[in-house]
Amino acid sequence: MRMLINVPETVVADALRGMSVTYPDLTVDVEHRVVMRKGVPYEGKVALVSGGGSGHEPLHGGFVGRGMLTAACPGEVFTSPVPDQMLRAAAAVDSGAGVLFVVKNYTGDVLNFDMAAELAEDEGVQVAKVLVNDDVAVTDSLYTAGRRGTGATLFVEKIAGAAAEEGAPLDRVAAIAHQVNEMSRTFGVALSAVTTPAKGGPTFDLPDGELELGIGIHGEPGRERRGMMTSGEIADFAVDAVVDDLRPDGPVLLLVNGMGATPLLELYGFAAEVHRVLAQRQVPVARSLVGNYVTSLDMAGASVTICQVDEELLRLWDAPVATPALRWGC
Amino acid sequence: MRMLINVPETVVADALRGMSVTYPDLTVDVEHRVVMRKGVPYEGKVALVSGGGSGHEPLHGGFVGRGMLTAACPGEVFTSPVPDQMLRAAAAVDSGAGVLFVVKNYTGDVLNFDMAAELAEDEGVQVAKVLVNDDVAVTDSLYTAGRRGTGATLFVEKIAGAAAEEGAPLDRVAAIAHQVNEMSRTFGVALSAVTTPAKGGPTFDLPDGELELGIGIHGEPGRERRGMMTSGEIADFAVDAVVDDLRPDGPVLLLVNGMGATPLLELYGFAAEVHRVLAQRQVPVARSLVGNYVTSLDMAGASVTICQVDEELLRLWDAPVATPALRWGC
Amino acid sequence: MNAPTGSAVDADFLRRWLGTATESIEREADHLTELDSPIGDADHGGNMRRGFRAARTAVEQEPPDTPGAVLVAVGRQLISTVGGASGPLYGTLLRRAGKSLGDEPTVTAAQLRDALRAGVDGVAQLGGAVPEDKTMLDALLPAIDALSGALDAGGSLAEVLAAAAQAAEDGAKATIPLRARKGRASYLGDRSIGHQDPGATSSALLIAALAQTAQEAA
Amino acid sequence: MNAPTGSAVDADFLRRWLGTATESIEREADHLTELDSPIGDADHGGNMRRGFRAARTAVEQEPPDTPGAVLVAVGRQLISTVGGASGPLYGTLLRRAGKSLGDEPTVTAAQLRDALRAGVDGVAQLGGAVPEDKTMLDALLPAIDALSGALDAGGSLAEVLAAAAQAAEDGAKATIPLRARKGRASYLGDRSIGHQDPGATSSALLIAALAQTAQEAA
Ligand SMILES: Nc1ncnc2c1ncn2[C@@H]1O[C@H](COP(=O)(O)OP(=O)(O)O)[C@@H](O)[C@H]1O
Ligand SMILES: Nc1ncnc2c1ncn2[C@@H]1O[C@H](COP(=O)(O)OP(=O)(O)O)[C@@H](O)[C@H]1O
Ligand SMILES: [Mg+2]
Ligand SMILES: [Mg+2]
Ligand SMILES: [Mg+2]
Ligand SMILES: [Mg+2]
Repeated sequence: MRMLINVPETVVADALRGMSVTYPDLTVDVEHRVVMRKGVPYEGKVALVSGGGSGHEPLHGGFVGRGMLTAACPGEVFTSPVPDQMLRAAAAVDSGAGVLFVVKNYTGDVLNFDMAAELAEDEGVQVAKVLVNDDVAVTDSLYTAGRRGTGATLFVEKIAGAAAEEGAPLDRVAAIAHQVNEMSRTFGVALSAVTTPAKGGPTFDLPDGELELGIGIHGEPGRERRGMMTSGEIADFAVDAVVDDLRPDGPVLLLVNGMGATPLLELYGFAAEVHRVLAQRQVPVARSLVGNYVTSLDMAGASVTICQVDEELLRLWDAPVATPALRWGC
Repeated sequence: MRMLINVPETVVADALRGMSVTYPDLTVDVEHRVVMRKGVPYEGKVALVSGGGSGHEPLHGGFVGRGMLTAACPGEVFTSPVPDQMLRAAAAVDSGAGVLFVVKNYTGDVLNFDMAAELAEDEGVQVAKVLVNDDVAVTDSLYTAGRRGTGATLFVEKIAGAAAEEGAPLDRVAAIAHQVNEMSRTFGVALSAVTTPAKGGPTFDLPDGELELGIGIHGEPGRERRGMMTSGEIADFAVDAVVDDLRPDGPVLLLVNGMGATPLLELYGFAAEVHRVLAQRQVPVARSLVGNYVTSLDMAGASVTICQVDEELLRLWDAPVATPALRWGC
Repeated sequence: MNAPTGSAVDADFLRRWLGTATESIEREADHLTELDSPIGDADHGGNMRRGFRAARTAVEQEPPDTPGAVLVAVGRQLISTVGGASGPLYGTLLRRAGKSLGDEPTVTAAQLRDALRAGVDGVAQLGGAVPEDKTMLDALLPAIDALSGALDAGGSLAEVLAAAAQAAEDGAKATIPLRARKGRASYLGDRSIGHQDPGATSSALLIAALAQTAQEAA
Repeated sequence: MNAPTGSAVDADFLRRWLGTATESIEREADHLTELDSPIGDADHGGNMRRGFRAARTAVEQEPPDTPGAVLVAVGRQLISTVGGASGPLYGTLLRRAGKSLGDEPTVTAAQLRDALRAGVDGVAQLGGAVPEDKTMLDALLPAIDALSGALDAGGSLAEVLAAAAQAAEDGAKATIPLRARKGRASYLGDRSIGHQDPGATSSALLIAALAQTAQEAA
């Protein structure tokens, strides 16, 4: 157990205490597990509330702030939050203009946010939802719980957040969020399993020198195991997977995302290979982001997300954002 | 070998290719291994050049940009760069106002930067140097190579970079850099060894459930090995080490730095404990930064750096900065 | 027709069930997490433990006085403290079952069966799973069928619940060869085959706790 | 007094040394990195290999025609390609030695000894280490002393270099019980005891390559 923790039971509360002393622009309700932008509700502005299991930091708490999320609800490690949290967050941030729930497509997240939406509407809060399901490793069919929400969450939260910041009404913010999700695809690879605080050991066995293709962000094994591949071969595989599925006919945003334990040095090298393959596939990259944004605790590996953008989405992507993990233009 | 690489030999070049396609504000000379701010030299402005072994990303390349470094020279993994790189960088960025070399105190870095300084001065570039040596785990005596440069490097580069951006002359920028170093102390802890691409396996053996106290950022073992401690106990130990050594009598900047593979979730929890101990020791925290900034590839662990600041240093810390890894105010 | 002797279920019975179930979950938490590792995200044991601890504390602090109210209270606590897929699903199961029992101070085994059936229907509706999807339903549905069958055969409360427990356990084991079509395990496709479903396993524990409560009362 | 027969060192001799040394470094690179793991940062083998490969290529492409020029060229390549502590130190060693040889087309063993001594003095000056600090000096200094002694005793080039090689190897081994006071290993304090210094080991390899070159020429 190579963890920097007190006891597994307090990991999330401890982290929230840490965020609360680190970010003066955020209000962190440690007891009720809600991270909020200071000074909300903002008159007349649509609020964005997201959340999910912890262990994916900086997602979602690190994306709270001007031009992105209004609040985030962290659950236990890899466990979606409970409806009480979303309800509390929605009630606190709603200015009357309504709240968009950004929900990653996992059974737990969907069920808990659905319950919260019902309760919030009972309390007079207008709620819209966007389901993020960008992971092409999962076949979206009757035989699965549907595509997982992973890297595209960052694109959805940033771009819809910018629209809300500009004063767009709820249905417009929701429509933009849906559009971003529709235009996004992700494929992820793990080079090691993940160790959760509760389990204290790796959640599955991945021998040195093998990798899992098509992993999610919860330490689940992928669809396929292979012998070690080079960074270039992995880029070929991942980019083909997302490009073949999305078939973009215009410029894309690119996220080369680290799963947590892969050094930035390696991630940059991987980004170079991803750019190479995208160029070969004649997909122009409008903007590119490389780093650990949607992580899986101490898992080694990376994911590639592309999102095809029109001028409007690109403008919203470039708009100012000031959160702990994403910051530009202000 | 859980690495996302092509071959060990090209790791640094691959990473530089990746940075070059990711950051439009940087000029990356992949062949000669220099990362530069676009549009240099800036008329009349002092330039800051740093560098060191690779494997500590985002240090130093991720700190190149407005208000921080003008150029960075990445060496091989954990190997200081060669004088040719610093010489090339200095020649490219010098506006005539001179260049400050920011050098972490390792024999290799010191010797190579010294050679470069001599050569640069031969070419008519005015060079000043600041040696960063903040690591209290090493006794600074005749019996060691002296304190290592670690987390304080970020403070030195940010604050001296802000002074240069304001137009301060070389001797003033150098004096500020020295002051920041003088007022900074770091202590680090490893929960796992590091795997270098060249070695392909852990550089030392750290059994699960043990930790190394007083580690550096090159995968060296620390001065002492212990059985597992809680996050709170580690914070007690690390904060005591830096506070006892610095004995601050005013507010400090705090850096709670991840070594690479420690999840942000854990790092936030650790930051909470560090704040607790600093409060107990009656050290006020003026600003606080939590994240993976001065890393050691895939090492799990963290370091604590404090830097006592007066009003001037705090103002320079708050000044706008726009680099890949540190960005605010613009 | 009256309920057979010893078959009356009151609030106290369900409060005792809650104690037994919580202990059983505590005991088996690591095992549930273990089951959730190869085909899930290694949190099911922790989720169930957190929920049942909270439920027991809530019920101890303000003991509800009807069996329906006990189940509703437990369901509400699970929804408020568990999260994940299992929180809303088990929460719905128990709230629906509790509501279907109404305000009666004691209920018969048949009423309990009908209530559980209503709860399980709620789970199916909410989660959209069908039999053999490798979910908790694969323990719950056979359990209710067995309970029903035993009841029709005139068994005592202890007997019918023992039959239900046996069926639930068999149902949980029978998830091993299945390919998951719901929940996280479905992401694995064929690689989900060969592992027992954690939710079906916890369902079997909860029904075994019912049987044990009845047996201790008998 | 003339140099003994077979004792003349020319550019060709040192170019052959460079080839032998490079092969030896290639062969031992992993071992050097292994030695640099417990008390350093696991890069010494890679550093030396990178430097000697570059030096050999440079010298092959533009072969210098005096022994001094060969050493200066190798030293310059090491400085430009190695980095770390060993790059400037070995670079200085060879540049100083080369410069001290001047433009002579052939030099005697005594001149070589003096040149090496000048180079080693440069290392001591640059790095500030003294004997028993557990550095490359602990192989280099005994080697030069042994070379000097054997020379005074009238040995052939092959003999004096063999003596130097033996002393270097013994010196490298003798670093094992030492506590490091320079370089990265010094950070470890007492924990540096019990490990052989990587730089002393590579120094021994370089001097063994000199001895081997002389032996093959004899
Ligand atoms: N759609 C569904 N319908 C019924 N049960 C489900 C469904 N999805 C998941 N489950 C059950 O939930 C269990 C997992 O619970 P848990 O691990 O607590 O939540 P999560 O999957 O969110 O981590 C599975 O083993 C399965 O029995
Ligand atoms: N101050 C010094 N003087 C002489 N030799 C030194 C000194 N510091 C280090 N060395 C030598 O350098 C070797 C390490 O070289 P290398 O691993 O290539 O560089 P680095 O220590 O920068 O990683 C040590 O084993 C030691 O022999
Ligand atoms: Mg979960
Ligand atoms: Mg090194
Ligand atoms: Mg689970
Ligand atoms: Mg080394």
